[in-house]
Amino acid sequence: MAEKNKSQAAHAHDDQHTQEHFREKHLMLDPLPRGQMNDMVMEAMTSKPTWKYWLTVIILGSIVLYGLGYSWYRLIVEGLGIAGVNRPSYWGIFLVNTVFWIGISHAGTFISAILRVFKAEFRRPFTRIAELMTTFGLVQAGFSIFMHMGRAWLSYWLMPYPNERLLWPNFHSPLSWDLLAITTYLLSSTMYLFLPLIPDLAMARDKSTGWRKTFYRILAIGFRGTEGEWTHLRHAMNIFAYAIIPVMFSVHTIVSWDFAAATRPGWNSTIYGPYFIIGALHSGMGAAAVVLAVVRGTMKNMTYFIRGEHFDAIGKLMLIISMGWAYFYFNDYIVQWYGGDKWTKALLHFHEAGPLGWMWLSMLIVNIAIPWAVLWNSKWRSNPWIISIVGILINVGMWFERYLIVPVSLSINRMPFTWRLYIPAVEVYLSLGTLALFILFYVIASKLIPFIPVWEVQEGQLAHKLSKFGRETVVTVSELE
Amino acid sequence: MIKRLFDWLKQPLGLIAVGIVFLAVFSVAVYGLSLTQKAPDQPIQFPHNKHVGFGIQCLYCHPGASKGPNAGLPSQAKCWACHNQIARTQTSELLAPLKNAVESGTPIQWVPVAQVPDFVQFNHRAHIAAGKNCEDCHGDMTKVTVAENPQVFNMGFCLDCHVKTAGEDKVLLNKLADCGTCHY
Amino acid sequence: MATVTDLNISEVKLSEEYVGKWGMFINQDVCTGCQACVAACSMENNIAFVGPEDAGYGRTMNWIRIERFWDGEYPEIKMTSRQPMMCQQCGHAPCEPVCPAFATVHSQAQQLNLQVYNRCVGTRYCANNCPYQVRSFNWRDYKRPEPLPNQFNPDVTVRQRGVMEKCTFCIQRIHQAEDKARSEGREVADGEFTTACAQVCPADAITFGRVDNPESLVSQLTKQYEGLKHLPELGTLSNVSYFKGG
Amino acid sequence: MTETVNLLAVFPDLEPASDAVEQLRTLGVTDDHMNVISGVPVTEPMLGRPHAWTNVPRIALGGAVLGMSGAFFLIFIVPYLYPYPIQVGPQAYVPGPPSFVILFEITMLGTLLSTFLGVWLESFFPNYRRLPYVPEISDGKIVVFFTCPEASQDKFTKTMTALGAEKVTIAEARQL
Amino acid sequence: MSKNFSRRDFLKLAGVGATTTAILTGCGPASRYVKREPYMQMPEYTYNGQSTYYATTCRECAAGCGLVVRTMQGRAIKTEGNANHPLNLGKTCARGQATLHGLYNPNRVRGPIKHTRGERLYAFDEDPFNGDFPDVAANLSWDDATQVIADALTKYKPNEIAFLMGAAPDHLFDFVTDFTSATGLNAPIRFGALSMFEARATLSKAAENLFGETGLPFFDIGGAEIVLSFGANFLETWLSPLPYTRGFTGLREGKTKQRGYFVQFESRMSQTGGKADEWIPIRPGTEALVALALGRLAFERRGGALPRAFADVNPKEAAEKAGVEFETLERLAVLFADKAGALAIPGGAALGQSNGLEVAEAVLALNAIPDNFGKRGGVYLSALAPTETEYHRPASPKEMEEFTAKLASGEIKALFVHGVNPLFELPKALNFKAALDKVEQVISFATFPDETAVEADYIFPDHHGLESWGYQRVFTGSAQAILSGAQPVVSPFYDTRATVDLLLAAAQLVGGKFAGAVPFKDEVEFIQSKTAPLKNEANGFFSAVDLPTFNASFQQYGGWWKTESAFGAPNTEDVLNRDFDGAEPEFNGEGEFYLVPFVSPTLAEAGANKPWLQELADPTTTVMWSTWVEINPETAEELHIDNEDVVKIISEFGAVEAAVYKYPAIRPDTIAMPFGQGHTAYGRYAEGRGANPADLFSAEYNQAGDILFGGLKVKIEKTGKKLAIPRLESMMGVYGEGLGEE
Repeated sequence: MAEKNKSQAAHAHDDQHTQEHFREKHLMLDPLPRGQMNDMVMEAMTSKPTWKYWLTVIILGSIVLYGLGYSWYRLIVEGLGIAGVNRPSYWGIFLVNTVFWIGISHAGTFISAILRVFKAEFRRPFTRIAELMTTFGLVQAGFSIFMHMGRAWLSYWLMPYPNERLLWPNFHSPLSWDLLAITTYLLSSTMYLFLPLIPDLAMARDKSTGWRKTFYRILAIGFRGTEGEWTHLRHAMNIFAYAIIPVMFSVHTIVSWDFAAATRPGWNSTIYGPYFIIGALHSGMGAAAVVLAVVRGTMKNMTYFIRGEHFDAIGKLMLIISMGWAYFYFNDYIVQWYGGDKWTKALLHFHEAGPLGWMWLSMLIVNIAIPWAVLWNSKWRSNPWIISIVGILINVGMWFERYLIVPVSLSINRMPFTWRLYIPAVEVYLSLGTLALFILFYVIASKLIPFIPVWEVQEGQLAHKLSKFGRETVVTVSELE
Repeated sequence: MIKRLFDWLKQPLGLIAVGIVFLAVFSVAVYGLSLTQKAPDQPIQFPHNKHVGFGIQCLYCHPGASKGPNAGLPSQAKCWACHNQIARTQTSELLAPLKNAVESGTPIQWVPVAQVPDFVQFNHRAHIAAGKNCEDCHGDMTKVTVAENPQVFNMGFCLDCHVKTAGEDKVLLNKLADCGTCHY
Repeated sequence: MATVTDLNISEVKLSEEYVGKWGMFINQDVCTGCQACVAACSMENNIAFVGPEDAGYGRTMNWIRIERFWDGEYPEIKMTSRQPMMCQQCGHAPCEPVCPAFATVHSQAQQLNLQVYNRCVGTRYCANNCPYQVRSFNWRDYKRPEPLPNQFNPDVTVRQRGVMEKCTFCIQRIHQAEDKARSEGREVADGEFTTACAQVCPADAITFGRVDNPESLVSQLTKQYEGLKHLPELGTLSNVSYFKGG
Repeated sequence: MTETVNLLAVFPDLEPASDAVEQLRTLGVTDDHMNVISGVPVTEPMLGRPHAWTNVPRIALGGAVLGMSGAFFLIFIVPYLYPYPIQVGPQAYVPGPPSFVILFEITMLGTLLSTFLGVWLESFFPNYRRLPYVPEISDGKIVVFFTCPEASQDKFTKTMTALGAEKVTIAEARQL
Repeated sequence: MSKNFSRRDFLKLAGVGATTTAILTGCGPASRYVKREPYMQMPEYTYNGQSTYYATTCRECAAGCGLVVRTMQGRAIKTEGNANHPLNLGKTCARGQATLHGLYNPNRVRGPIKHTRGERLYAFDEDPFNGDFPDVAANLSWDDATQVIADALTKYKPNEIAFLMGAAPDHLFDFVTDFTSATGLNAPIRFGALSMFEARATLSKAAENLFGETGLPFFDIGGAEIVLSFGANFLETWLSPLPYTRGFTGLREGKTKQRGYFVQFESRMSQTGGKADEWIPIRPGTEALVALALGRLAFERRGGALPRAFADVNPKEAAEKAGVEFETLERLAVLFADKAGALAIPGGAALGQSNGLEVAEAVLALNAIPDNFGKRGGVYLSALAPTETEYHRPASPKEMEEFTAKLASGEIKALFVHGVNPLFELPKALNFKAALDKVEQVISFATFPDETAVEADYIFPDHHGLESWGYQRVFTGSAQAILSGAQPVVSPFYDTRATVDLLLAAAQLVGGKFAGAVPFKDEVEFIQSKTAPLKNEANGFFSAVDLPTFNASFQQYGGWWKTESAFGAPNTEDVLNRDFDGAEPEFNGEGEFYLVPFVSPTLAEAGANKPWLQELADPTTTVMWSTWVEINPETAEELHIDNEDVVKIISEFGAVEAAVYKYPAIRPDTIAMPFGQGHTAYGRYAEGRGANPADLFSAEYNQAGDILFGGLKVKIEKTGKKLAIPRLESMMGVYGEGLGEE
C-alpha cells in the first residue's frame, strides 16, 4: 500500500514534472490569461524606444537615404551607366535583388497560409512576423524592378489601361505577367496581413491612449468581435489561405519564366519554376529564422511567445527545403550538363571554374552542406543563435545562387565575341538600401504593429490539452474550426 | 513651442491660415506648370487670315510641304518680295520687325507652332501626295491670325486618320499603322 | 475602320513559308574588317560614342560590329573570317515577344524588326534574349559636345538615356526610297538605294536588297554562295546570310 | 410595443457565456436579439447559436468572375482593339499559354480583392460610429449582448449574474 | 531625344529639387520650342528638309577619293563615296566617314590667332567627355593676318622663307609651287607620316632602278591568281587603300573564275595579313632573301637558265635564316611558278630597313617570273594625273632631315606650315622641335589645334576640307588619270580663310613680283586656271562646250578624269639582269626584340581627334581609344608580363610606355606598336591618349632616304603599372581568359 502510494506520489510527481516540462517547451501548453498576454504584447510595442533603437533607426535611415534616395536619384538622372550593367550582362544585381526579395517574401505566405491550411500549430505566434516579411520583401522587390528600368518614369506604360496611344502592354512578355503577378501578390499579401491583424488592432485600440488610440482606432476600422464579424473574417481568412498559395507559387514561377522563357543557354530550363519556388522557400525560411531570433532577442516579453520549439520547427522545414533545393539544383544541373550543348557546357564550366567559381562553391556549401550538417540535431535547431547564423548563411548562399543565375549566366551567350564580366557599381549601394529599408520597416513596425497575433495564440492555447493515454501524457489538439 | 504652434494651428483661425498657405502654394505651382505649357511669343503677329484671304496658297510660302518632310518657313526675302511693294510696310509698326530684319540682314526667329515630338518622323510630302489638305491637320487658317494648333498632335490623332485612310485595304493598313512608319 | 477581326488571326507564318522582305548577304571572305561600315552606320544613325571607359566595359553603341577569332596556334595561326554582326532582322525574333511594352515589334509592312525608341522603358529583356547580342543600350546620355550635333541625321531620332537601340536596316532610307518610288508610280528598284554599311563597304562584302525577289542581287548572291544563317537551330529565321569563305 | 433595453453581460469564460445564451433563449430572447462579442473567434456551435450567415464566399466568387472577365478582356478583346495587328516574333496575336497566365493572375486578383472587400462590406467596415462595447473584450472576456424588455431588466441582470457574469450593464454606445 | 539639346542639358543641370521642374517642363511644349531661323535668302535649289548633295574630295589622306556629301540646311550630314569617281567607285573608308567629326570637331582653330609659342589652344581636362573646353578665341582680323604674311614676305629674303605642306598633291601645292618659283622663294616641301610608313621613297626608287623611269608601281591584285605580299599592308593605309581593297575583292570573288590565293610574309600579322590564306612569319630583315629564294625555286620549277638576280641565293639557307620551313617555300614557289596571274608586292616595315631598297627590288623582280609587267593581274606604273607630267613624291624622311637641318641652322627665318603636323608626324629623333625654335617666325595654317600650331607664332586657319575649294591629283590606285575636284559643301563654320586666298591677298598687298606671280582674283580663279586646259583634252569623263559649263561640271562630278586607262607598262628589260647580294640588314639597338611600328588602320596620322574614329575597334586587336604594344603570348609569359601591364619600350633613341596586348599572331622575337596616338595637343579627344612609337626611331635612312623604322631592336622593361586597354572583343570569348583552366 505504502509502496503503491509511493509509486502514486512518484507518479504524481512525474506528472507534475511532465506538465512542467510541457509548459516550458510548448507555448500552447503554457497558457496565460488573455489580458496578461495583451499587456505583454502592448508593452513590447509601446515601451519607450531606447537609444539603441534610435541609433538603429538613424543608421538604417541614412543607409536608406543614401542607398535608395541619393543613388536612385543619380541612377535616374545620369542613367544606368553608373551601374555595372553592360553588354552582355544587361541585367545585374537589380534583378538578383528582385528575385531574392520575392524569394524572401515567400516564407511569409508559406508560414501563414500553408501552415494554416495544414493546421501546423507551431505557426501561431509568428504568422504576423512572417507575413510582414512578405509585404516588406515585395516592396523591396518592386523597388529593385523600377531601379532596373532604363526609363523608370515611364513604367506606368506597363499597366493595362486605355490611352490615347491606343497601346496596351504586351501580354506575350513574361515581364508583363511578372508585373501582374507581383501586383496581385503584393496586394493580396498585404490584405492577408491586414485581415488577421484587425482583432489585434482592436485590442491595441482598447489598450492604448493618446495618438496611438487614434491611430489604432482608424486602423481597426471599428472591429468589435461580434459573431458576424468573426464569421466574415474567418471565412475570408480561409479563402485567402487557400487562394494565396497558388498565387504565391505563380509569382515565383513567373519570375523564373523571365529566365526560363528566354533563349539563352542555361536559362532555358523546364525545371526553373519549382526550382525557384524551393529556392525562395529556402531563403525565406532562413530569413524567417533570423527575424524571429532578432525579434526574440530585442523585444520585450518575446521569450514567452517565441521558444525553442518554434526554431526547432523552422529548422526542420529548413532541412527539408534544403534537401529539396539540392534535389532540384542537381536535376537542373544534370539535365543541362547531359544535353551537351556547347554553350550550356561553357556556361556550366564558367559557373564552376570561372572567376566566380568561389561563389558557386560557397553556394553549394552554405545551401546544402551546412544545413545538412547542423540542422539534423534538434538541440542545435532550437538554439536561436545557431539557427539564425544558418539562416543568414542560407540567405547569402541563395543570393549567390541568384547572382550566378542572372549576371554570371548572362556573361556567357552564343556570341563569344561579346562575353564579358559584370562588375557591380552603384548597385551595391542600392542593394544595401533595400536591405536597410527592409530592416527599417521591421524596426518601425515593431513599434506600431502588434507582432504577436494574440487572439490566434489564445485560440491555440484553448485548443491544446494534455491528455493521458494509458500511462503516457501526450498533447492533444482539438480542432476548433 | 512646437506644441503651441500645433495648438494654434488646430483652432479655426489656424486652419484657415493653413488653407490659405496651401492654396497659395498650389496656385503658384499650377501657374508655373501652365507657363511651361505655353509657347513663347512670335516675333511678328503674323495674320494668317489676311494672307489666306488675299488668295495666297499655303504652298506659296510653305513649298516644302509638297517636296519633302518639312513645310518650311518662308525666307524673309520671300516676305519682302511682296511687302516691299506695299507702302504700309514701311510705316506699319506691326511690320517693323520684318523691315528691321531685312535691313539688318538678321533672320526672323519664328517659333514653330505645329510640331510633333522629335521621335516622330513626319513627312509632309507623303501626306500631300495622299490627298490630305493642310487644314486637315492645321485647321482653317482663314480664321486665325497667329497660327495656333487646333489639334494636339498625339499618337491617337495620327493613328486614327491613318486607320481611316487605309479603310479596307489591309496591305495599306499594315503600312500605315506600322510602328516603323513614323518611329525610327 | 478596319479592325483586326477582318484579318486572319492565325497568320503566323511557319518557318518553311517565311519569306522576309529586306535582307542582306555578307561575304566574309572579302570583308577586311576595315570598320568603314561601323563608321558609316554611326554617322548615318546618330550613334553615340561612349569614351574609353564605357567602350572597354562592353557598352559600345555601334549597331554593327566586326567579330574576329583566332584559329590555331602560332605560327600556324589564322584570323577567322571577319564576321560583321548586326541585327539579323529575324522573321521570328526572340527579342520581340519579351518586351512588355511592345517597344520592339515586327513590322508587317517591311518585315523588319522594329525598335520604337519612344515606347522603350528600358527593361533590356530584348537584349538578353537576342541570341546575336546586337542590341545596344543607352547607358547614359552620351555627350556630343557642340558643334558635333550639327552632323546629326535629321531622319533618325537621337536616343535618350535608358533606351534600347539596334540596327534598323537604315529604315529611313527604305522609307525615302519607297516614298520616291511611290511618287513616281513605280516599285523600288533593286540597288536603287542601300544601307549605309553596304554603301560604304570598300570590299563590297555587304549586299542589301529584297530577299523576296529572286532576281535581286542579294538573292542571287545568297544562292550563288549558298549563304548560311547564324544560329539557325534557334528558328529565328534571320534575314542576313553569311558566306564564311576560307 | 414595449420599451426595450440593450444589456451587456460580461463573462469571464466560454461555458458561462454559452449557458447564458441558453438561458436567454428560455427567457424569451430570440437569437436575433442577442449577439456574442469576443476577443477570440468562438464559433456558433460552441455557444449553441445558430449558424451565422456570411456572404464573403459569394462575394469572392463574384470577384473571381469579374476578374476572369477582366482577364478575358485583356486576352481576347485587347488584341483586337488595335486597329492593326501587332506581331511579336512567331507568336499569334492571342497567344495560348501566356493567356492562361494572365487569366490566372487576374482571376486570383479579383477573388482576393473581393474577398477582402467582402469582409468590409459584410461587417460594415470601416465603422467609426459609437457602438456598444466594453474594452474588456480584448482581455478575453466574452460579452453577451442582448435586448430585453425594459421592465424585466432586473430579472435579466440577476439571471446573468447568477450564471457568472462579472458585470451586467446597459449597453452604452461608446467611441471605440 | 532631340535635335536640340535643351531638354537634356536642362536635366543635367537640374539639382535634386529642380528635377521635378525639369521633368515637368521637359514634358511641356516650352522645352520643345526652339527658335527657328529661316533662310534670309533661300537658295533656289533647296527646300527645307530636303538634302542637297555635293561632290568633293576627301582630304583625310592623300589618296584623293571622291566624296558626295549629303547636306541639309547648310549642315553636312553624311559623307558618301562618289560613285562616278574611278578611284573609289562610291566607297569610302572609315576615315572618310568620320571626316564630319573633323568638320564639326569641338576643338578647331576658330580664327586668326597671334599666339605665344607653347601656349595652349584650348582648355583641357583629363576627362574629355565632361565639361566644356573652349578653344582660344581669334584675336586678329584677317586683314591683320594678311599684313603679317605680307610683312614676312617683304621682311625676309626669298631663300629665308620656306613652305612645309601636307603629302597631298593638291591645288595649294601647285599654287605655292608657282608662287615660289616665280618669286624665288624656297620650293615647297611636302611630307606626311603615311608616306613615311609606306616607304614611298623606297618603292619609287626601286621602280626607278628596275624600270628606268620614275613612278609609283601599281599592283593589280584584282586580276591576279596568287598574290605574295612581303609586308605590304594594302588593305589598311598603304598608298590608296580603297582601290587595293577593291582589288582584294576581285581576288577573292574570283573574277578570274577562281578564288585567288593570298600569302603574306610579315613578322606581325597585320589587318591585311589577317585576310591571307597563308601567313608566314619570317624574321624581320629576311624579306629580300626569301623573295630571292622563292625566285630561284620558281625559276627552277619553270626551267630555263637561271637569271643573274636569283643565281646567288641558297634557298635552304634562306629558309633557315628566315625561320620558315623549306617545304613551305618550295610549295609557294610551285604555286607562284604555275599560276599565270602571279603577283608579288613589297611594302610595309620590310622597306623601312637598311636593305629596304633591295627588298623592294627583289620582290618587284619576282614579278618577272610570270612576266606580268603591264599586264592584267600584274605590275603597272600608276597613271599620272591629268595635269602632271612626272610622278612627284612627297619628301622622304631623309629630305626632311635635311630640311630640319636647314631650319636648325637658322637659314630659314619664316616657315609656313600647312596640312602637316611635323611635330607629331616626324620622328623625335629628327628633333624638329629644336629646329623650329630657331625659326624666327612660324605661321601655321592648321585647321585643328595640333602640336605644330601650338608651337607657331601665328595660326591662320584654313577651312576644313569640306568647306574649301580645290583639286587634288590622284597619284595611284586608278587606271584612269584623275584630277579630283573639291568644293565647299557647307559654308565655313568658323572664321577661317582659304590659305590660297590669304596668300593671294598678301601678295597683292606686297605687290611687285609677288602680285605678278599669282595674278588671280581668288582661289577659285586660280583653280579654274589650272583646270581649264582639261576642257580641250580628249576622252574626258564629261565634255563641255564652254569653260563655265566645264567648271560647273567639274564641280558637279567632283573632278575630271579620262575614260581610258592610263596605266604605264614598265620597261622590264633589265629587271632580272642584276645582282642581289641578299645581305641581311643591320638593326639598330641592343634590345632583344624587333620593333614593328605600323600605322593604325582606323586612325592613321590625323584621325585621333575624331571621336568616332577613336571608338572604332582596331581591325586586328579591336582596341579602342588607346595605344598598345603587341607581344607574343609565349614571350609575355616568359617575361612574366600579362595583358594590360604597362611596359617601357626602349630603343637607343627614346622610350615610350604602353600597355601590353598579348597578340597571338606575332613572332616571339618581335613586338609591334600602332602609330596614330600619343598626341600632346590636337583636341580633347586626341590629347594625352596613348603613345607614339615614332619616338623610338633612329634618324638613319636606307639608300632611298626612308627612315629605318623597320630596323629597330628594342628592349622592354616592366613598369609595374597597369593600364586598361578598352577592347571590343571579349577576352573570355576570344582568348578563353578568365574562363578558368580547361
